[in-house]
Amino acid sequence: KDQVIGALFPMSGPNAMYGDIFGAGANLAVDHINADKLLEGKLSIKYEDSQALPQQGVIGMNKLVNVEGVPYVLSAFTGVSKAISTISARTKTVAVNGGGVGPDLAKLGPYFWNVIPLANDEVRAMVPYLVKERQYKRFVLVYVDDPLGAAINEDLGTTLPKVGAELVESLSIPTTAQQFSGIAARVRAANPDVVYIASYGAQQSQIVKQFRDNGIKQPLVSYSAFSIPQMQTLPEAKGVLYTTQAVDWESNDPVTKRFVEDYQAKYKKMPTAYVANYYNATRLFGLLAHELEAKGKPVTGENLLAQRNESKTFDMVGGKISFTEQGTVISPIQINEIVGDGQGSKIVTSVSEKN
Amino acid sequence: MNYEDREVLLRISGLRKNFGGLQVTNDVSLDMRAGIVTTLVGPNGAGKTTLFNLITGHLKPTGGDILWRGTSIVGLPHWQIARQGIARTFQDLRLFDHMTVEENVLTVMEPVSWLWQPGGRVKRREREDKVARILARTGLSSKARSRAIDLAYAERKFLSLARIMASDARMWLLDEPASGLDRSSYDRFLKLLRAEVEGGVTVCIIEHNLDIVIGVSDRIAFLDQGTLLADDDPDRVLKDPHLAAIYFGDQA
Amino acid sequence: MTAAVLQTDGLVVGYGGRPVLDGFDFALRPGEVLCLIGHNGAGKSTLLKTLFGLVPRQAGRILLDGRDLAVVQPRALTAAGVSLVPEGRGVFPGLTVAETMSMGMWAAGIPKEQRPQRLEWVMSVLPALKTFYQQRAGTLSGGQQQIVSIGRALLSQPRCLLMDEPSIGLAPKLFQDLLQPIRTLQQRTGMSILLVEQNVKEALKISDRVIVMKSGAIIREALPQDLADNAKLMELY
Amino acid sequence: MLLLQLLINGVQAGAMYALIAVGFSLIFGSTKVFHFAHGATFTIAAYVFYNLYAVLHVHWFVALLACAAAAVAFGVALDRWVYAPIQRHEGSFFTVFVASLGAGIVVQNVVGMVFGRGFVSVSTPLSVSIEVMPGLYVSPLSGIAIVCALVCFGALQIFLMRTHTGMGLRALAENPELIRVYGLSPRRLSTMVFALGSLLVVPAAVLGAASSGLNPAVGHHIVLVSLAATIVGGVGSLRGAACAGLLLGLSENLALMYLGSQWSEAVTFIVLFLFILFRPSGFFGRAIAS
Amino acid sequence: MLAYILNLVTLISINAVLAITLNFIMGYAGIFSMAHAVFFGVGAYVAAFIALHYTASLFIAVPIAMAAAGLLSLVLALPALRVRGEYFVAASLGLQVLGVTIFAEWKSFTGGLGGIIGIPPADIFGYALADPRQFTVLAVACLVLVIAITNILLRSSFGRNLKAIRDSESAAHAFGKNVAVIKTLSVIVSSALAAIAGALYAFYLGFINVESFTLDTSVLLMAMVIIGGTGTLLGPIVGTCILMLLPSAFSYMSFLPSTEVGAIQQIAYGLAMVLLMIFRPGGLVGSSRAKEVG
Ligand SMILES: Nc1ncnc2c1ncn2[C@@H]1O[C@H](COP(=O)(O)OP(=O)(O)OP(=O)(O)O)[C@@H](O)[C@H]1O
Ligand SMILES: Nc1ncnc2c1ncn2[C@@H]1O[C@H](COP(=O)(O)OP(=O)(O)OP(=O)(O)O)[C@@H](O)[C@H]1O
Ligand SMILES: [Mg+2]
Ligand SMILES: [Mg+2]
Repeated sequence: KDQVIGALFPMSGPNAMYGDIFGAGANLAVDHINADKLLEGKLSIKYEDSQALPQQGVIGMNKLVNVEGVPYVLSAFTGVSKAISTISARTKTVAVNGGGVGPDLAKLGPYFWNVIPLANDEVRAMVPYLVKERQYKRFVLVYVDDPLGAAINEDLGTTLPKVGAELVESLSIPTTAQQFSGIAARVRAANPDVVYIASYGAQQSQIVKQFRDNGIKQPLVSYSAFSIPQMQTLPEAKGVLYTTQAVDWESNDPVTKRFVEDYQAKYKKMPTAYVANYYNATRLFGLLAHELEAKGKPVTGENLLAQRNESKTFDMVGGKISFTEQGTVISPIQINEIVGDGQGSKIVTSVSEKN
Repeated sequence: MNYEDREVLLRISGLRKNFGGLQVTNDVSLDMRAGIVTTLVGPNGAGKTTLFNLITGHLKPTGGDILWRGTSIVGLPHWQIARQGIARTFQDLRLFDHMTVEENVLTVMEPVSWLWQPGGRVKRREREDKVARILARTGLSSKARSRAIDLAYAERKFLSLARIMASDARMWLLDEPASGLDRSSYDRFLKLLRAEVEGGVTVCIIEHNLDIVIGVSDRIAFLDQGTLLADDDPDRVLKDPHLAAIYFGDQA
Repeated sequence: MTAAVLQTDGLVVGYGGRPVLDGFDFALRPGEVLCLIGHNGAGKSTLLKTLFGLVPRQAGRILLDGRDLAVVQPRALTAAGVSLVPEGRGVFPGLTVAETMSMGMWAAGIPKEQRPQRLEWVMSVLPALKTFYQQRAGTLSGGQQQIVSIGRALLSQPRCLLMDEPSIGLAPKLFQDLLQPIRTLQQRTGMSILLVEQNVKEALKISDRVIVMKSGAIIREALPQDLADNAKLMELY
Repeated sequence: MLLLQLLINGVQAGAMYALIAVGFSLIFGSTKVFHFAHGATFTIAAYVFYNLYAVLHVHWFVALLACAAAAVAFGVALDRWVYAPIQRHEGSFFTVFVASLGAGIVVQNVVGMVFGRGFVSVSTPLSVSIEVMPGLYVSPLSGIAIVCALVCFGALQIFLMRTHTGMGLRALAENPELIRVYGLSPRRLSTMVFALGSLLVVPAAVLGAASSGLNPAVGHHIVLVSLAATIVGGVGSLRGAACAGLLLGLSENLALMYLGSQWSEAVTFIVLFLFILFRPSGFFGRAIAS
Repeated sequence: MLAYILNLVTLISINAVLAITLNFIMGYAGIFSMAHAVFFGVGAYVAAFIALHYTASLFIAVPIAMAAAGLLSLVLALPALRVRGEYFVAASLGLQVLGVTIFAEWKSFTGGLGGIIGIPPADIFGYALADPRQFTVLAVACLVLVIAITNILLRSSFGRNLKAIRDSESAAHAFGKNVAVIKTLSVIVSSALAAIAGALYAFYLGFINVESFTLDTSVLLMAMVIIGGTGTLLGPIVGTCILMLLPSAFSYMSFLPSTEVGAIQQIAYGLAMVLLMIFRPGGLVGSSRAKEVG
């Protein structure tokens, strides 16, 4: 019997480029699963456009659950994920997030899983490195005014004093802002050692470009949102450090190798962590459904959850992964540096999860 | 009844208005007595429309006073002045263009600015009957359900009259109500106005058409450059050679 | 006989429902003052607007100097020396009288050097203009606006003047004082005037010919003398 | 120093807003068309310039000309084929507004489909700021923006004041039907206004593409600001719109002294709101209070 | 499938309430508000706050939400009394932007962009409406109620007063209408009724955040009213149905590239607005010359 899973990605509006990136990962996984005949039937994905907006997300989710009857939905964006979590819990449909990193995503009930480490993990990996290895003491944070930004602001505020650094200023920006010369002036006035940027999407590149244009020479750092192509190719972004979950693209582990090679063959560039996440999220379904089919159980959300708790670890891109009880992936974090000139990033160091 | 014996409804005393340096109303004192038709005449820009605007509160006077049955109405918002019983028409009509003829008249009868009108069904029925009567008298019955904007010129003029009839006001201020009407229409208009005056309304009318002035006036007030030059019986005003020279020309 | 300045032939005009003018034929001869009278709603304004191209015709021909106009455009007519005093307030409330006049001359294509002289002439015909020359038209009294509107149309000293109820809102003396100079100008320059009026008594004094309209058709054509003393005819329309 | 820097930033932003607002105000003031798609004109102009100059490496002057042509063509086409037919059957102010809004949405998405939805920017050495004083950075672009605004504005003023067209445009706003009685063509005037108003967007679009970058949704903010500036400046007053653009640019940047930047748009609209309540006629406009 | 349809019906009902209340001031009072989403939001946030902290009872939460929105609408009435037309549009735009900023910044009350999650289902006399089917019935009932209220008002003297003011404010004054009171009342009524939709929305989704109450929502609502037909009875409802169903219809067209569906849909929606205004300016329901229903 053929299997269908759902995906709620932004495919129009300012965040549409994420939809393309996420979809590339998920589609590659589908190709692999079907090629391997991992499932009895064919696997396919039904896409719905969330526009990264909660209301559209809820409409799309309802359609996926009630019309298509999918047991498993790929979700993205903190706002959308939170909005659909109620439906997911009520209808016992698994929702898997591989893009949003708001820390509250960890607390959305048993049917809401994250295959991406959340922002607080990334901050805790980045700060010690910057303070100890690079001797940065004065931090300025520029954060987008949403739950994610607020969480990073809070995390930096608490972790920096512990390692002997300080957050001299945190400047919030609205999600739609385009013009940052004023913010740049305030950053300069604060005279930091390093500037942490917590934004996403198109906005990040504008921030970086305008900061550099407006005379900010200090190093810039960020979290996994920087792993989009626009950032990697932006000349001004050269030297920017950012965290992602640790994926060793060079690894000889067969899953990773195949993923990287096929992705490169198809898109002529290196994959990013986002691509890997949605590959993993889709692959996770394949693995769980395979187990269930083997047992002769129907592939429902309830059974998928039970199976995940039973299997515990999974062979994924980047190695074996496991989940916390709340359903968030446990993953090592790495720090990357943007090489610039469209050459992507190089890994600076890798920090493994302590818990 | 003698002119002097009639009650003074509206007393204008020493009224002044200027726009910038221009003195448009210059110390005008004028009484309008119950049941009398006063015609305001005067050259263009004499300040006739301005006088109406001052009475109805559309403009605030620079000085002087306006008394309605003994109490001053200067400074009241214009809707309050209207509710005391002073209604007007406009030189450019200002009908409620997108409402039906019937609604135009009906809404004038519903003074309460609240979500509903007191009195319930009975009152409502009464109002509707009255609308029908007024429309019949102004010859608009057949157009009751047309929008005001779709009416022909003369019909629009009559609707503006129907609206003021519905307002139950004691004092009517009519600004060139008959201009542009053809002969038969203005005869009809005069007849209607006369009947209303018999019925107890007091009228002040601005008019340039001498046939109408002669046909309708009990009294003529003559304004020129903001100053009241005469306020007297029609015969005497029309015969005044000085006024003829500045206004009537060789017609009177 | 020379061709009529403006002529219609089987003109049909309507606003959706029954046509207001249905097969209307008339001619305005060179150098005459033609007075058009009739009931409210007879279609007088409609005729003027159609002649000037403001209302599209459904059928029929309009001829200017004997030439058939394929499209009737106000711009072209203005250039050809036709000018219209519209019914109602023909002024822009936001422009001052001075601006209105200056724009009017520009639109009519009067050469720069002639403009002061034209203005002076209009001021002599309508002396009232001077008193409110710098005022915004929106603050003028009804009659003053009408004066401005007439003044604007006269400025270009048109070959053919169409006037729609110019007397509305004007003091009787002023209207009389206005008609004489227009008549003088007309006789001097041979201008043709089509005058629509309810104020028949005054209008007839300067007219050469009268047309009485009823429900979109001409019911009578006469000389002013015939009508002036015929009180009955007054009642006819 | 921060204050000074923000002031300078404010003047630069203000110059760009002023240019856009003057165009919007010109169009709105004379045709009463609430040209919400003015933002779309900006987007189109900016993307044309970006693609020619930064992608196809056409000479900047040629790119500029093409960009101006595109902006004018879009503005005039919209007027001809969208607004004119609507106005022909006495479309209300709001009918036109909705159509304009729709056109804006179409453009934003078409641009997104054709040129991609990501952020792009024209990289030029001109956008790199120079430290003119210790801690005070000014980019050559801000100088260019200010000069552009002054030049365009001066030229426009001369054009409108010295010619009768200016009066014609004001008259057009009040009564297009009567314009015809005077023997002018409202359509021609309107076409001219749209061409002129759209042309004014061009310098701002090019400068914007270089200084703060582009995405298909960039027009949205632009049109909101020009709308606010038009009202604050007083409808029909170009001088007012220009000053208001400057004021909004300044207030938006100075607000950063004390507030987060998420308040900057709100500050713009608080200024607007106060103007409407206490000085509804704007800086120089006439009273329009009912 | 049924659940999907019920979901759509519920959302359509909620949006129709908004469109109808917007039409109330737009089509009849001539007040073109671009801030309708703010009152929608106030209704939603207040209802959510009460449901989370006090009681989920519909008969307590909804009236309080209505009162709050009605009270706040006085801010909108203020400029409405002073200026008209395009100026008011700008003022309401300003209010909309301010409203969104406050929704996003007042985190203790609104949760900012993160929003409020876990709003309990509405209850009626202690009976919780957790089943979507029951909720659909509730939403439709509210829609019917709002239609009835607005209709009764519009057919009454109040409706005539509104139209009179719209057509000629000075004439309305001259016949003793207190224009200030009438306009203020109409804004209050419209906003308070819009708050019903807000409360329903909060209870239905169990989640609200500022993104649902932005300018885009106001624009969408306006488009619903205008596409359907301003100043008509059925117009706003028809408009709502079309604009709500359009996205669903597109997602069924499988031949469209899925990543472009969103953009194509937006283009279709923008194009529809343009073409409709050119060829049917009165809206789909209104006659081509925008006729009123009295
Ligand atoms: N707002 C204003 N600003 C300046 N002057 C004004 C204003 N309103 C009216 N006026 C002037 O006041 C004078 C009187 O105008 P008003 O309208 O009262 O005249 P009127 O007697 O009604 O004339 P008409 O018979 O022509 O209608 C006119 O000269 C007019 O220009
Ligand atoms: N814009 C319009 N739409 C529909 N009908 C119109 C329009 N304008 C005029 N009419 C109708 O056309 C007919 C003729 O109108 P017109 O204005 O030409 O009459 P008129 O002879 O000028 O009358 P008046 O003496 O009242 O000015 C009338 O019945 C009128 O209702
Ligand atoms: Mg007057
Ligand atoms: Mg006429």
